[in-house]
Amino acid sequence: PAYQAEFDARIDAGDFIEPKDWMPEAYRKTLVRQISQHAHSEIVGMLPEGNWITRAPSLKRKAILLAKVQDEGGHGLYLYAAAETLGVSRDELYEALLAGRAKYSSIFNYPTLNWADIGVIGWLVDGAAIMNQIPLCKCSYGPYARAMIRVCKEESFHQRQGYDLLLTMMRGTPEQQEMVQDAVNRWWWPSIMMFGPHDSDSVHTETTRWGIKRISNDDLRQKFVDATVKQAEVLGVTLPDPALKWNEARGHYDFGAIDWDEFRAVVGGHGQCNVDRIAARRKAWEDGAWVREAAVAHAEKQAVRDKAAA
Amino acid sequence: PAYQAEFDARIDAGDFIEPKDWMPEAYRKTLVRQISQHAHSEIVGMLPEGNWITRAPSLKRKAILLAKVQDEGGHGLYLYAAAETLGVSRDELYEALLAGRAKYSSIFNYPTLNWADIGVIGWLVDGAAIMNQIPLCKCSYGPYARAMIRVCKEESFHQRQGYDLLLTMMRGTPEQQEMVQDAVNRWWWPSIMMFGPHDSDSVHTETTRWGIKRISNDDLRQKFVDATVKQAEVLGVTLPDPALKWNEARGHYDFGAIDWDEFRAVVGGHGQCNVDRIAARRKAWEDGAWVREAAVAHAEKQAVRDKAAA
Amino acid sequence: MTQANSANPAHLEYVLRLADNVLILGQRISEWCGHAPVIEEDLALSNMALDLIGQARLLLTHAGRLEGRGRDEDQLAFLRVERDYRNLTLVEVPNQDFGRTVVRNMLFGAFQVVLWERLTASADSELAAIAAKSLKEARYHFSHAAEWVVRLGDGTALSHDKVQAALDELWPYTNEFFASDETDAAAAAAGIGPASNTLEADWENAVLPVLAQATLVAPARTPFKTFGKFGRHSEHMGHLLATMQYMQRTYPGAQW
Amino acid sequence: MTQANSANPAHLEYVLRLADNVLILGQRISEWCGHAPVIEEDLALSNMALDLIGQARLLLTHAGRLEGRGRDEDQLAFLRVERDYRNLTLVEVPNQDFGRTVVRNMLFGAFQVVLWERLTASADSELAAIAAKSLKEARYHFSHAAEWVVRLGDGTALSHDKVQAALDELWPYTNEFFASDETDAAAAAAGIGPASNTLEADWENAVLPVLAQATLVAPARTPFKTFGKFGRHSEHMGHLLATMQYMQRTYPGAQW
Repeated sequence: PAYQAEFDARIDAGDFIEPKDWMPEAYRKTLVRQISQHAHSEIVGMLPEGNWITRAPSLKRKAILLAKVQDEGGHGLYLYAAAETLGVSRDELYEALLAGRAKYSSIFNYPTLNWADIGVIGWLVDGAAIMNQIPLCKCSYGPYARAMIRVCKEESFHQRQGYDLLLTMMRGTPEQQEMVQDAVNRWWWPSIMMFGPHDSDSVHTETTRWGIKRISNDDLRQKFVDATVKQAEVLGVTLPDPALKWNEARGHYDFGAIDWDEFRAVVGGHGQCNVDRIAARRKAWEDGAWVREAAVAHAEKQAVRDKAAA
Repeated sequence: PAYQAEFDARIDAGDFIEPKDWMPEAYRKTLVRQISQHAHSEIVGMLPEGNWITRAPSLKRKAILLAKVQDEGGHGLYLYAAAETLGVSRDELYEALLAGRAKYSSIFNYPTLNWADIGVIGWLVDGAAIMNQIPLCKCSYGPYARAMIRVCKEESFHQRQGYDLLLTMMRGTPEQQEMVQDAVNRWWWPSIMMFGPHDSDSVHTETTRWGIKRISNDDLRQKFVDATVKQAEVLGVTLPDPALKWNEARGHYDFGAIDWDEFRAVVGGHGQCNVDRIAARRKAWEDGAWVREAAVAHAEKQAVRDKAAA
Repeated sequence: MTQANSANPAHLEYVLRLADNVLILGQRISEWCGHAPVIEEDLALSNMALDLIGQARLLLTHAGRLEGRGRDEDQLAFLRVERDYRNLTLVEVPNQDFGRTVVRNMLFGAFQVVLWERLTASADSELAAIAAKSLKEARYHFSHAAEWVVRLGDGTALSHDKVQAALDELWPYTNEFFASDETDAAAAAAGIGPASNTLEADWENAVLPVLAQATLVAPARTPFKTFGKFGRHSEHMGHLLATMQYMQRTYPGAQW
Repeated sequence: MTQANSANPAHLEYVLRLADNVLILGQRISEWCGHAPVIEEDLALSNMALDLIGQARLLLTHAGRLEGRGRDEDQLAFLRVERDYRNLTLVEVPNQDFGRTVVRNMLFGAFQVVLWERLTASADSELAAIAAKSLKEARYHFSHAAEWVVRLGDGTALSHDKVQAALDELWPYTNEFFASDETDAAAAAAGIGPASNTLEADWENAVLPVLAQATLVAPARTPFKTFGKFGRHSEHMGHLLATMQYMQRTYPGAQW
């Protein structure tokens, strides 16, 4: 109770909560869930883009894509480390992912079908992620906020690279332009859905009070749409929503109704790649078991030898 | 001894020995070794050509190649069946192959590197095989002789198809012509080696007395060279042997010295694909173990049910 | 409403879907050649691939005539971009193990039997002739696969679990079998062939008894959706095409 | 004897061998991305692939200038036919398991360290500069791989056996490292770089202590021969190229 009061006061003052600080169990649990989901998303997110590394059409683009996917793995690592400050182990979190008990961003359950998908993921998916994540740079839990600062900086770089890839393709052949339009058609609505349910249907209201979530789903979504429409015009692609239109009165773009049936299907495990993504990660984990065991065994032997030599 | 005399008499008379007939143990063993090696060669021989099925450049050629590789599997089956008439089981023979105890034709330890290899294998490798096998159609062991008649008929068909593939490529682009020449350069000497060591270095002389081997290695090799040189001219390819020249006096083509070091290296397990070929076959066998076990288990359950129903 | 140079684009589209299904499954099955659990299955699977590729040749040739742009079977088979292939997603997913292969062949084989039966009465006489020939082959493919599904389902505990897992993974892809669109409607209206959504009952009548005999449980229908027959494929398709198209892409214009 | 438009064809050939080694190994290693045994290795292997592709870009650009036909790094990387690639066969064989990957990286990494060290003194100043940069990377790649070889060799009984088996399989491919020809001799004579047959002792000095520490047995030399650096590859190369070249072959002339 005294702790609780101090915690509440720090939250209200906008101070960071640090690992050594007392925190309510629900706060801790919420953070573990959110940070680990975020980490899982980075790790699963390596797969759809990784799918194109071996087929990248130029060495420069192959290098950029490799570096990007590597960054995502790195984000996963910082985020697992941030989660570990809350008293859970990375292996335990990761096993929950592999067992299908933990969630990750549904966007990665859509397939990457042509090279332009790599650009569109940078532009729209990373763009939407950044919108979601910038407020987290000021979230109340210190390690998470600091991880997000680094993540956001790198994501912005990825977003620019994705947009640049698309600009190059749009200046290219008609086939290249068609690929970009096709990719935009497939990724637009899933990107819009990344902001989650409408505020009216949204749960987790405590996250707002605790200073974890600072801006509502619908506000972030609107901000994303407003920013993206102009970029689409510059690119010369059509966003696949006939209802998309500037609303002078609101000072925002109106947009069409979201297909929440699709959203629920994918979140519920029935997206096109849900099974494949987890299967790929599980295969990597199981195939690597003997390697991890050997590393432990060697370290133990080495420790014994070092002791004997000392 | 009485049996032996009868056996010898039948061999001398050119009669077939049949499975129910008495035969010397050494004769039986020699046949098991030779027939099973031949069967193994067909089965391993599916791999180098199979390597190109998924990349065949036209649907017609893909169908021809599939049918050909299927025929090879079929030859493997007849030959294992012929060996089984001698009191060994197919599984036992096959396991000797997978364990590296049994041999197969060394020619299949060379890689297939371009599409023309498929034609050249038909033309040269099947061509050499036919030369070796035609005399076996009259060999003293009935089941083997009958299997060989069928095999030779199909192989001749394959040889013509291979030659036709090459003719088509030689009428094509310069790149296609280069591929054919490259394939001929790589397969010519290994094909020549398919006839085995020179007669002066050859063992297994009993096989001649027993009517298994009817023509010597060098005679068969010469026959092959003589037949092939003209076909090469029609194709417009150069056989990679500067010493190759018509010898008016002998009425045959002379040809250069064979690199017996290479021959011994490949027979001894050090060809480019020895390890890969057996590994591929072993993987198929091991991956299929649960399937074979299930088939047996189901058959047993079914037998029990049929009995109960009867 | 028959034969070449049809003015009806749905007719071409309908035939391409039929063609690409057998083309792509033929490609997948041919990957087995030399790698099956027993030599008899090397032969049986090669034979099935041969049948499918034979069907694909007839159908693509027919599609090329309907299209009227002079493309032959190979130009259609090897030189389209991924978006222009119209096969069901089920046929393009990787083979993985033998159990998964026979489950796919059983699910798809039953669909083909039902479809070819109806197509023998097509107003497109060329298609009707192809259907009559293909129906015999499809019946054999279905019964061969069904026998294996029963053997594996009713075999060992391990084989039962493996084949049930394969069924659970592949079943959702059969949703796409029965998804209809304007192409379907137009083809049905013109008597070219049945709309996909009219085939489900017959298909279940073929499949469910096999599952029962195999002691396998048919999964419930889920909202899982794929779009291969509308030209939106899975991530596997691009890799399959990279291999299948390699020679034609690398040596454009060459004759083989 | 330096810089662009060299009249010496051996110079171009020598540089292409260096370039293709890192290009093709970079391609293989990039296949690991997202599939490694621990995330740290996903990162480490991606990083190694990045280094190798970076080296390949410099070397191919240099080769393009030496060739003088206006081909850039991408035309050389993606638009040659298989016969024109000059990489060692070892770098093109499939990754298979992580143990085999680190054994390859160790065997090849040691070779690269020895080679780059010599090449820092190349009469081709561009090549010398690339060598200086690459040497640092190669040292890291070698030590990273060597540490894993030790961990696995001296880990569990299973890991020991797996990594010894990988070593037995891959070791014969190192025969090709030291096979010399006229290109080598000409390059050595011109001071461009060492002949391959002068590198074996230094390579063994790097590799054998790692094997000893890993409790692994160096296989005996056999007559096994491969010819990748002379343009005759293994059956694996065509499949690798089908994937790697797919986009460039399918959309000729496009800029990316």
